Amino acid sequence: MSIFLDQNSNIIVQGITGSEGSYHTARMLAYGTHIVGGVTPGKGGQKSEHGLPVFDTVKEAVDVTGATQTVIFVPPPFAADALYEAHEAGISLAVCITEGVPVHDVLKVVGATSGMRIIGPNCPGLISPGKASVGIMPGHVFSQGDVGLISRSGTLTYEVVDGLTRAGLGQSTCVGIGGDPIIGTTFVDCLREFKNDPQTKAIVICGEIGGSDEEDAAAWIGEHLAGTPVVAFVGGQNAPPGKSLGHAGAIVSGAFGTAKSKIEAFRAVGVPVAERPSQIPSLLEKALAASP
Amino acid sequence: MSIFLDQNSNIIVQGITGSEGSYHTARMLAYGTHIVGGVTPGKGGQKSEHGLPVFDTVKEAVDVTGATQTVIFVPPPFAADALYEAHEAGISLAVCITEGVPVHDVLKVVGATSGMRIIGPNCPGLISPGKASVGIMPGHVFSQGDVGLISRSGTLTYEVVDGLTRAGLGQSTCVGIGGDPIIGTTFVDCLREFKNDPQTKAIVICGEIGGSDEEDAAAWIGEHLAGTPVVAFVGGQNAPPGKSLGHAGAIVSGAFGTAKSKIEAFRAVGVPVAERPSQIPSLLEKALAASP
Amino acid sequence: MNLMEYQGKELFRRCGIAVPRSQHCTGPDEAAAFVAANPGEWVVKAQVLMGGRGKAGKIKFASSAEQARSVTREIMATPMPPNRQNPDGEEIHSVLIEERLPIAHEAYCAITIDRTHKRPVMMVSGFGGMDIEEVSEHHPDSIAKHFIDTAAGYSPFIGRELAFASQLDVGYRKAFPALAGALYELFFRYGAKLVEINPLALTSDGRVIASDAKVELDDDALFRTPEFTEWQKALPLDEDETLAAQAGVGIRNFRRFGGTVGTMANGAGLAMATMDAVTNAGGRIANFLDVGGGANAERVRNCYELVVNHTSAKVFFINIFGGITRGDEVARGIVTALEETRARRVPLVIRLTGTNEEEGRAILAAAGMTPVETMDEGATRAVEIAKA
Amino acid sequence: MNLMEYQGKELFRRCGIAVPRSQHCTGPDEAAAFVAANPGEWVVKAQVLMGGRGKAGKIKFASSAEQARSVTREIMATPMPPNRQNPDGEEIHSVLIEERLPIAHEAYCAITIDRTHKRPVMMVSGFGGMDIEEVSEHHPDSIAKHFIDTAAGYSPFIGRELAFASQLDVGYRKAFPALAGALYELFFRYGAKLVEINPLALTSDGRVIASDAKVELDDDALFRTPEFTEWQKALPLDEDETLAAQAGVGIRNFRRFGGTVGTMANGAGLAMATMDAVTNAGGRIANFLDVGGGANAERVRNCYELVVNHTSAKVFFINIFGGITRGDEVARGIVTALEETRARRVPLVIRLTGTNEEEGRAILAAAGMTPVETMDEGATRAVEIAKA
Repeated sequence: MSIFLDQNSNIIVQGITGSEGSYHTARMLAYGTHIVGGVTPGKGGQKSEHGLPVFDTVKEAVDVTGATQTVIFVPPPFAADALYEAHEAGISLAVCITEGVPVHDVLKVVGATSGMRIIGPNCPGLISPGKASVGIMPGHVFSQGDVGLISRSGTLTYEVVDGLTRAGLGQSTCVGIGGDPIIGTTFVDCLREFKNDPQTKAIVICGEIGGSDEEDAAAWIGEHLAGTPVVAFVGGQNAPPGKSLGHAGAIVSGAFGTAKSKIEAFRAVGVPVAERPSQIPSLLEKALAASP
Repeated sequence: MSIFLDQNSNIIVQGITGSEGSYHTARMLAYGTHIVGGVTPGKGGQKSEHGLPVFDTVKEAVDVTGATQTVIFVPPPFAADALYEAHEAGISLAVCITEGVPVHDVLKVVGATSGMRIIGPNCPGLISPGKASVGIMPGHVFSQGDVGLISRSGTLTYEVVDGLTRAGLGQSTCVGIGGDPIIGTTFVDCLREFKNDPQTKAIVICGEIGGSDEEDAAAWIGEHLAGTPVVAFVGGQNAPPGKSLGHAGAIVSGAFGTAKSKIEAFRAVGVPVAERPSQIPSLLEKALAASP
Repeated sequence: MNLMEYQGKELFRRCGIAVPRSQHCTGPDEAAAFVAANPGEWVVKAQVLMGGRGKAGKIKFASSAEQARSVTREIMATPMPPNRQNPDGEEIHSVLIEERLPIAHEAYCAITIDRTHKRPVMMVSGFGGMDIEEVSEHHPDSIAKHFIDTAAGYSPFIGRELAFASQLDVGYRKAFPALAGALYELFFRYGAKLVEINPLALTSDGRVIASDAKVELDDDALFRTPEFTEWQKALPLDEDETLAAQAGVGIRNFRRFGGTVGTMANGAGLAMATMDAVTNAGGRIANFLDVGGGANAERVRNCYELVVNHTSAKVFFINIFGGITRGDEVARGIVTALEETRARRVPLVIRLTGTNEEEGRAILAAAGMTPVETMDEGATRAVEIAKA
Repeated sequence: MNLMEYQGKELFRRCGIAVPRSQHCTGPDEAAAFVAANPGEWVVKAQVLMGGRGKAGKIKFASSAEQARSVTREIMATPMPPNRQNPDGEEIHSVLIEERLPIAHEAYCAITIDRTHKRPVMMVSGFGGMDIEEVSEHHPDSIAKHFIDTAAGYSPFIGRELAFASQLDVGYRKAFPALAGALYELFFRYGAKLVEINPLALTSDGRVIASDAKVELDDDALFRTPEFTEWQKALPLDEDETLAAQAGVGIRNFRRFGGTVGTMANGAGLAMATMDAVTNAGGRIANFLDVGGGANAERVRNCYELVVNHTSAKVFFINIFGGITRGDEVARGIVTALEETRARRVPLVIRLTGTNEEEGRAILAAAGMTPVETMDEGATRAVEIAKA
């Protein structure tokens, strides 16, 4: 098992004939992902350079291929439209790679597409190693195993996974949830899935300063994941403080959002926090050894 | 039993200090309805002329009184606001008496208040005779019994009920669903509830020309209510045809909407259609006698 | 409130929907002056609310000032002939002089409200410029529909899906999603019940232009756009609507039929049932009149005078079942009307029950009137009097 | 994009939010001329993005032209002093001359985006005009919040609930729900990440007026309002932001710290981790630099020059983990940068892995460069070189 994605997931690519879409489709196919077609309005009836059928609309693609998942490579002004289209066509999981989507677009689309899980936007996608990869992650650093990984960052994820793989700690599913203020799927959403996944025996959380997702995740772990080995990392301890205008953000987040707050929240529920990514494998091995 | 409403329903009145709100609150209380308070912004902390507590917000009213239902007597520009407020405060059933609410307001509010049943707008409310009355129906014409009644009209409902009561055919619940193009609760919604209500043994549907609610109801009856005695009436057989602009309405409704289409739809599923309201009681008695 | 083509196109313009260059003219001289100042190929279109202008010869071409003058005079000389939807026909008070487009294709696009889905529905057909109801009947599949989720609103994929599904000519494809979005924006911003473009023209030089505009605004939402009250004044009310407005009831609450039994009831449902009852009793209806909910004494008096003064009624059947309308107020209105009115007297048949019926009956009794018990009884009595 | 007060108030005006009468002036003479032409009681407010103007003496009164001239000169003479949030302080390029309001009460109202609820949150406090963060810390209950359902949007009950819950003075009550609605409309129409009014003044004559305006627009949504590009030009970028923009990366992607180890990585997360690694290895960071996703050769070259020319780096640690960024492109960028640049040379430590890493490494090898294997190794090597 794995979460969200496996070798049987039927996936389409929105924006398959664009340069990024086309390039990464080839890489996903090379990884063995079951891509069944793509969508580019106006190019319906053609074949993509990978030999996949191209459709004018997601609806048509879903009707013909039976796809249930989509990965979106379209420019930022069109990303919300692509998500609405996927939702109306009955897609159950949409991975939005696009960076720079207006935050109000995301707010609205997240609020109006209930029933469809959105991963991202501005995320590297997800991968269930050995089964399928959806997005832009470099497949060769991953290896199949029983560690679930969730990360707000893209490249940092690869860094962490590379370390896990080198240490012989394979992964069940790695989810890059994205770093934007509003994202479709949070740490807690993923933790909930990992809890129910028999393949996943341990979890790594790669957080960042800002927001309160890490604090929420820590609280959820304290309540629902006692006994499961979890290791966390919080990036940005030496990051410059952002210039801020007004105080609303500070009121909303209160004391949350700093590296200190996040690290303390994890430690309070018994989750060891790595000081650098390279420590994660050994901390995880220790946690696995200590677990019943 | 009855549907939507009984003697245990805790109800608040939005607009309780207005002239209509105040007048009809007195009548609902006189009927025995369990009204627990009202809302008029700026008059929180006062008592209504009926001695009921008045609150500034629905949230406060719900927190203090435990109300789960509301009846709305506010002017048309504020009706949607009242419904949103009820929804956010956790109200489960809202009866909107207000006439003249802009149809786009209703479209939006119906689409954005899932989990709350809206009856109306532009409706006379509902009554479970002998238990409670919410709205503006004249209580004395109703009598308790086992006939469920659903009507798009207000005054025509009273006419029909008056006949039923005189014929000794008491009612379980009578719902005035309202005559606007977009309403929160349709014939089919009510039929579904009546089907599950042990008190209701027979059903009367008072339809009107226009729209396709009656045709939808007939189809639902054919599928789910075989064996239950149902009698229908369709008002407006001699009504002047409305002047219409454009063709979109006709395309949407197709051949639906005429009295002929509705009457045929009912007859096709074995539902007798009264030619005038006064025939309803005898048709119903016949149907009851014929049912197993 | 139904808008004239020129008013609808003004809203189109505001929302960024391309329309032909045009000038609204109220007479032949104005038309001639415009074409004299703007030489070219023009179309002159009667400004009326009803459809069927083309068939009725109310759309003509003009390529000179003189021609503009003569076709405008010709168009305005006679009213629009009656048709099934508008049995009265319609006077023509103005024309729209419009750029003659080099049309390559014609499509159809509309948004209205779907009662069953409780959503706006957007409809597109590649068969435009013709009787779309006929298309709908004979080629229902050629009309693509999308029910729009109001929470999500319009998104360009909807326009794309509709364009592909209705097989719009490829020339429409680039412009259509934005145009459909602008139409939805108009629909919501102005609280429309209908917006319709037929035909939506694709010109031979590749422009997509709204060649006609039908817009129906929600009367209940007009208070949000005070400007529309001015527009409304430019729209023709027919005689029944004018009388209804004068009596203080909704313009759709009153309609005359030429029979001898005047009717009035509270609530449209009961008013329709009252007419049905009179018809069933063998009578001929003089009018439809819904006095409305919560009718006060003054409104009742106005309605009394409306029926007595302006219909062919020989008898007046008043059928009130009180809910929000209180029986005592109605009774007081009837008594006051009889006391104050200078209108002719006709026999009254009154049925008064429901809220405050006892008080109402007492007021009527004090004035020497005895109400009937049921609607059927009232209808029968009224028909008897009318035939006497 | 953070707006100046005068720009924020322009948006307030467009959305119908009452603001004081005012004039934006770029110098003492302009200020004097305005007050000369408009006698009365005025407030002169420095136009800067950072807060704390009052405490810094950058808000002063003027009741004559001469006074306006002198206080404007005084205000503009020195920059805003640094504070915790803006350690650099800020130059003052203009002032806003504004009607002096007879303030009876001050409240606080803001809308921002709540990440946890994934909704806009509207916040109101009866304690306005003071350090609201302190209020939030010590009297959290005095700040009422409402998380707005984006499908339903703003509805007036939200403003009423917030006004009652925050115990706003009764004088605000009538105006507040519409004002809050206008603020929400602004928030959505212009794609704001923050709108804040502090103080929201209740005047002694009963008017409710936005006495200050803080608006942060979403950079990602600026393409929808081309006009804002012009506004942006009126806003000061600090030196780091200017350099970042010149290099073609986001203005928040580059920041200098004065250390000796220059860094560059792809992705903010990896860039932050790279800085952490250098710090952990005992080095001092020269800069933060996220080259962005899908970085092409040209961008890499620009970033190389940015760090080498504009920081105090003695060594440059480039840490690339390819996903959407392709290793071969980055390698080509580095090689080209070294070939073409006229910048000073500093030792490079390169870590290059992920997508197309083999091709990248081959390109580097051909240019005589050998990448390190891991981030920690790279950090350690870079710190060694910097300290050598």
